[in-house]
Amino acid sequence: MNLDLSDEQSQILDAAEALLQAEYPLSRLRSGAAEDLTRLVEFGLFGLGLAGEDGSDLLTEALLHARLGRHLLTPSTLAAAVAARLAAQAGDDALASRIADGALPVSAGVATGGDLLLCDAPGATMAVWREGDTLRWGPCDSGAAAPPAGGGLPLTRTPRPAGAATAPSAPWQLLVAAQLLGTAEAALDLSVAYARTREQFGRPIGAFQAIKHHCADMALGVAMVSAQLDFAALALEAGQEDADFQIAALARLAPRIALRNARMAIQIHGGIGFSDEADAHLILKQAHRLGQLLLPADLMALDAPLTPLNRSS
Amino acid sequence: MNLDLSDEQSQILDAAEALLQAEYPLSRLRSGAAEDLTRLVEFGLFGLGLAGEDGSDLLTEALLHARLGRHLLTPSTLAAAVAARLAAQAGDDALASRIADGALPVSAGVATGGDLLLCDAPGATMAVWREGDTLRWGPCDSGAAAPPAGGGLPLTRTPRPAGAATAPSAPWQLLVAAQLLGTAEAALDLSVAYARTREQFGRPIGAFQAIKHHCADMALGVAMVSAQLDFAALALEAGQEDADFQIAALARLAPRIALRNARMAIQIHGGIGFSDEADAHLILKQAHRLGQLLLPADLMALDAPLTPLNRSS
Amino acid sequence: MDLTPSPDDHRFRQRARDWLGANAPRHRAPAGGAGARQAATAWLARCHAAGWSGLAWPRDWGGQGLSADRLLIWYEEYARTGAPSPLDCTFVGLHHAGPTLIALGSEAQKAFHLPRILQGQSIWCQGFSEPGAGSDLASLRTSGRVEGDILVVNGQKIWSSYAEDADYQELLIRTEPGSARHRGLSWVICDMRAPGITVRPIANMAGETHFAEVFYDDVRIPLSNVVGGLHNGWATAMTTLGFERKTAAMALQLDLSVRVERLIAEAGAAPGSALAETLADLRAEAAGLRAMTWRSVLREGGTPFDGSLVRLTFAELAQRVHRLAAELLGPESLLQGPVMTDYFESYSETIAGGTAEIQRNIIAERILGLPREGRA
Amino acid sequence: MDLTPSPDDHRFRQRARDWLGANAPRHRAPAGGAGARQAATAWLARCHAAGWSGLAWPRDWGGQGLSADRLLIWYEEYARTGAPSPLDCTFVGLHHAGPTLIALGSEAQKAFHLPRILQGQSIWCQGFSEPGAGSDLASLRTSGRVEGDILVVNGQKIWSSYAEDADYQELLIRTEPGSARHRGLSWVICDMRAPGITVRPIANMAGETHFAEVFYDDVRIPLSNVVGGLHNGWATAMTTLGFERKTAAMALQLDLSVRVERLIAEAGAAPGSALAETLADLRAEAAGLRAMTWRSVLREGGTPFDGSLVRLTFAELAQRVHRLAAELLGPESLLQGPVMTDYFESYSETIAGGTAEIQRNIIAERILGLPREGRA
Repeated sequence: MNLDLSDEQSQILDAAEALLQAEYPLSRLRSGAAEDLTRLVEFGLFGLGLAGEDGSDLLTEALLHARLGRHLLTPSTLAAAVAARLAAQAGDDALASRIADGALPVSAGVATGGDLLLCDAPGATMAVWREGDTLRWGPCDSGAAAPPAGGGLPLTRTPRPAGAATAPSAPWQLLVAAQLLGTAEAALDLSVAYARTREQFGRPIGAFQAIKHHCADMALGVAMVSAQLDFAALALEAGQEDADFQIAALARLAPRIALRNARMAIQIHGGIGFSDEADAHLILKQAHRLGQLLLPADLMALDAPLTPLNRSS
Repeated sequence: MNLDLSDEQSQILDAAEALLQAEYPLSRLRSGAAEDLTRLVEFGLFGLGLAGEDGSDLLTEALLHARLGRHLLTPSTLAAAVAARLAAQAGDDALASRIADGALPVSAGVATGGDLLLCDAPGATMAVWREGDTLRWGPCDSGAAAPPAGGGLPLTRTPRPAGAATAPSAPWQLLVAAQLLGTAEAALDLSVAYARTREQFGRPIGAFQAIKHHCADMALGVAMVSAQLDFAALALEAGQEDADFQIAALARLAPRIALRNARMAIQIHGGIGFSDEADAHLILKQAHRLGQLLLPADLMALDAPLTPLNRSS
Repeated sequence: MDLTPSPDDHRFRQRARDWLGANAPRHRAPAGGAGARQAATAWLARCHAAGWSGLAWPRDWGGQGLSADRLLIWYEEYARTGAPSPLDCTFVGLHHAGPTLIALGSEAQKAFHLPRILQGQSIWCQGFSEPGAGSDLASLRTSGRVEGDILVVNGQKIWSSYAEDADYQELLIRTEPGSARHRGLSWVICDMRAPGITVRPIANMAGETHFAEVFYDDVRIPLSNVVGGLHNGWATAMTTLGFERKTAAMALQLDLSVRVERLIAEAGAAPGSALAETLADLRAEAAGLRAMTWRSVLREGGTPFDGSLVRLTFAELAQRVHRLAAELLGPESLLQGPVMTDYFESYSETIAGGTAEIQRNIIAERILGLPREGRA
Repeated sequence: MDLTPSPDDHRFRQRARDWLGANAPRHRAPAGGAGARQAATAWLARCHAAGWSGLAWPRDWGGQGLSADRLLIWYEEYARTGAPSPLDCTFVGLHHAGPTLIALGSEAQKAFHLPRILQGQSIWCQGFSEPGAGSDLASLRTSGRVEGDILVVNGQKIWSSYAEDADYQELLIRTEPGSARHRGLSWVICDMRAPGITVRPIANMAGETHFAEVFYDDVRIPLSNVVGGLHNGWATAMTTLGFERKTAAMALQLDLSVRVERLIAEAGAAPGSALAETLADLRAEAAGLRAMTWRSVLREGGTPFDGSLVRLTFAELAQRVHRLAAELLGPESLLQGPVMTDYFESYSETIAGGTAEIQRNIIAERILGLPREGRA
């Protein structure tokens, strides 16, 4: 047993990071342009779950989605990754390929009342969405633009398709949580960089204990979610008994830490932090959006892996 | 309307504080001697609620109990004050006088299973106690010593008297909360004094922001409970409609703040803080004890004084 | 201590309730643009016509001269009615600049400005903060060079609320060249239409543009616009901020209790549920905040820093209340709406006017007497 | 990465489970006094006889030479069984002094001490902290004057666990007169029965006396008792603390998950209740802590400070778990009992071995690279 990245995993992640830094800097989110996933399609991101692909293990895929989360990629990346996997599992290789090749964009969403709210989905014809504590996927009507809270990614409201297929939730939960981890890391990175350079009262604010301890708290959260992500991905991949438990624990931790870190990043940035001009609020809104996509996890209904042994004395 | 202390209130409180500092320093708690309430009886503490006494308003009494709380006085002070008041209200002036004169000690306790746990009551024959969310009072059997958690004040276990009288809870809640406020203040005072003098890394630890902010948090809690105590006491004294609400809010706030401040005091004291040699743990245990005497407050079942006005538009 | 309302207090509360119930706008005003200014000034004019503007101002200057307890009652009824937030474009004039002029202005300044402020005819903005200085007001660098009877102003301000709408600005500048920290500053009335002024709005994270940067390029301001004495601006600014901490803060703090009640009514939490416990915490703390507010207003004495306790309690509680309100929306929280706008805007509570970290330093050093050290 | 257990891993886990289930004491040992030492050494002897002592020690020195993943499995089964806390009087010998001797001791030191430690024949205590120095180990002042082949020790140590029971002490002293900070220290084996040593127990807030102050009055220690080189004690001490942070911490961290499960089983919280939500938070965080523990043990690389992340997470979670356990007792929490003892003792988690504040500084400065400043 070990928890080191394999050389192959490291290479894939490094390549992804290089691509993300070059092609998907946070500054792109201010341009108002639609998210262009072409480069990620070329990278093979949405084919990872398909049979015969290299590096197709869930852990590598989760770690890649954590990187995407760090760059605040559209939730459509989650929808495409999971839909390609579902299509392949349903034996519809053609559909899987079209999704993996980017020919058929898939949107992520959440049901509310009789409608679906779809993130970043102008003209979407297929979606993966949460309905309460169920995950569904399938074709959807293209909907009407709806104003998103706080601006940012376009939001679409469309009638909820009746009789859509349900999908197993575990891989979805894993990847959404991975992206949430990424947002938590982004908040930490942004805060540390700002705290090192921004001066107040003649010193970098990172020299003040209050700011230090905020950053330390963020690092604690990241360390926990990151370790739990490895655990959950490995358990799910290996089909271990405790996989559902590990996923549920992850799904409880990830959104809380992501939101808390984003809040702290805004606070650390001071005045500029609650303006539209720093990136901190973009992280908060992404964490919030991903949190709505995540299914609620009933952690208490599951058996824990480390249960006490009852010995009658 | 005003929230200034009257000259008379100030004089009473100053006199009480002088007495407490002279006669009830925290160091007395290390002697192992039983708490001697004679000087407080002489001060007239337990007769404040009786008709015809000066300074008999609930606010003054509550503020006095906050001072007692600061000096970690035995909960028997609460029991005596409330029992004297109850006896007088029941028309039994003789009983009220015996309690006020210290001739009949009264203990405070809490029911558990078929028993009463009485604080500091060796040989008690009368008690005021909490049974779930009901307050009761009356005679009780003297019980057997039971080992108290973490040492300190003696604890007695005695059978729960059947058919004991119920008592209105509001004055009890007010005075217990007042003593809890006192413990929260004691934790703050002790921490500030320690942080000013204790040096680490060549500076008083109070110069470090982390310690400063802990102390500030403690002060925030004290400020809130203290203001709410005034509000609740005045509302109860004046028989205002919102009295129950104000008491319930107070009863929710006071034990939380008291326990949190005590925890922080231990942390600020470092190594000595979790030893038996600093006073911080005595404050924690007193806050814990008082918290058990407090009736649970169902704040949500009450109407708030500031309800929104519904205007059909 | 006594909080028992007199029969007159009861009558006053009823009168306020009746008038507000009948007159307060039933719909939320537009958040920005001309519509926002129009709504704010219309509401102020309506209040003024009925004798409800300048509540804390002295009668000599057209105010109502209300005592502190009457103000508390008014703002409680104001909150219960859901009347418009006092934090609109009339705020700086009514709660900052006006009271400062009353306290320290010349007769000419008062005679010209006060009636206009009271009736909503002139809008004011604040010009205190600067980029890079953050909460450290004493490090400001915008300069006013004295040339005869004129100040020539150059520099930059930030976080100036409603600067786009404003006719005047309370502007804090360094008028003594080479002076440091609190010395050599002046508080001046700046005409926002003067040549050399450029306003650049800053959108906040809710997408609203209350805030702006203001640039000054050889802006000429008559020396007669100085308030409280040339080079004595620090004292004047502290006077200004003192008003904010009393009457204006009161309105927001009391409003929070009502917001908690609205949340409780809407949430319909099952007894004993985790949500009910969370709401009970908020309710208890809102009650405590209300008691702190009353005490901060109705108790003499204390230190000038005691306000930090109420202010910070309010700020952090307000954020929790708005956060829970947003959470309770569920998926609908993805959509724009007033709850989400309020939630996003609540992030400024622990930052603007001194971060929570600075407030904690102030509490620790100025109230508790812990040793000073650098600040954050 | 791979956490799939091999068939051998499965067999090892089953063997550990079976042995512990059959052999671990069913009753909590006395908390102090001779009974505590007797129980601890008896349990160690039992483990030793069955080949379960010195699990991480190399086989050459009588240990089991278990790999890191096997240690994780062992301590998980250990926790599930509710076997005695490893933090008893055998702890310092097995997890501090023994590994330090194995790494840096002379052959003579190893040959004499290691077998005694392994079998519970000699008890060790720690002598690092000093009054006034708190967590600032580098400021220690207890001195060892070199006189020929003898060190003459004078000074005082504090927070020495089980000093009353101990036969030997790992003692960190300043042997180079006038040296400052990390320089000029030595790590020596101190015979606790040497003349000039006085031990004064310190009761903790639970009423237990694990801790003591130790006074040294011209205590003579042979130079041959120095471990890791004269004046090189800082490096030796860091080696010692490195062991604590790995194997010993692992046992406590994994145990916390099992404690949370016990609490959940006892609480019987109604679904959706506030209590159930609190327990779910603890359960999720305990799962996260377990994952952090595994990763800290099974991942190469990282900085030597990464341990602070796991350590602090454990400390603060442990306190919350014990606090909730105490709360759930209701009125019975007024009475002495193991839950209350554990609760009171948990206060040391965020203090001993570096306060939570210092851990956060370390995380911020050493892991995140924020600028250094004074510490608290």
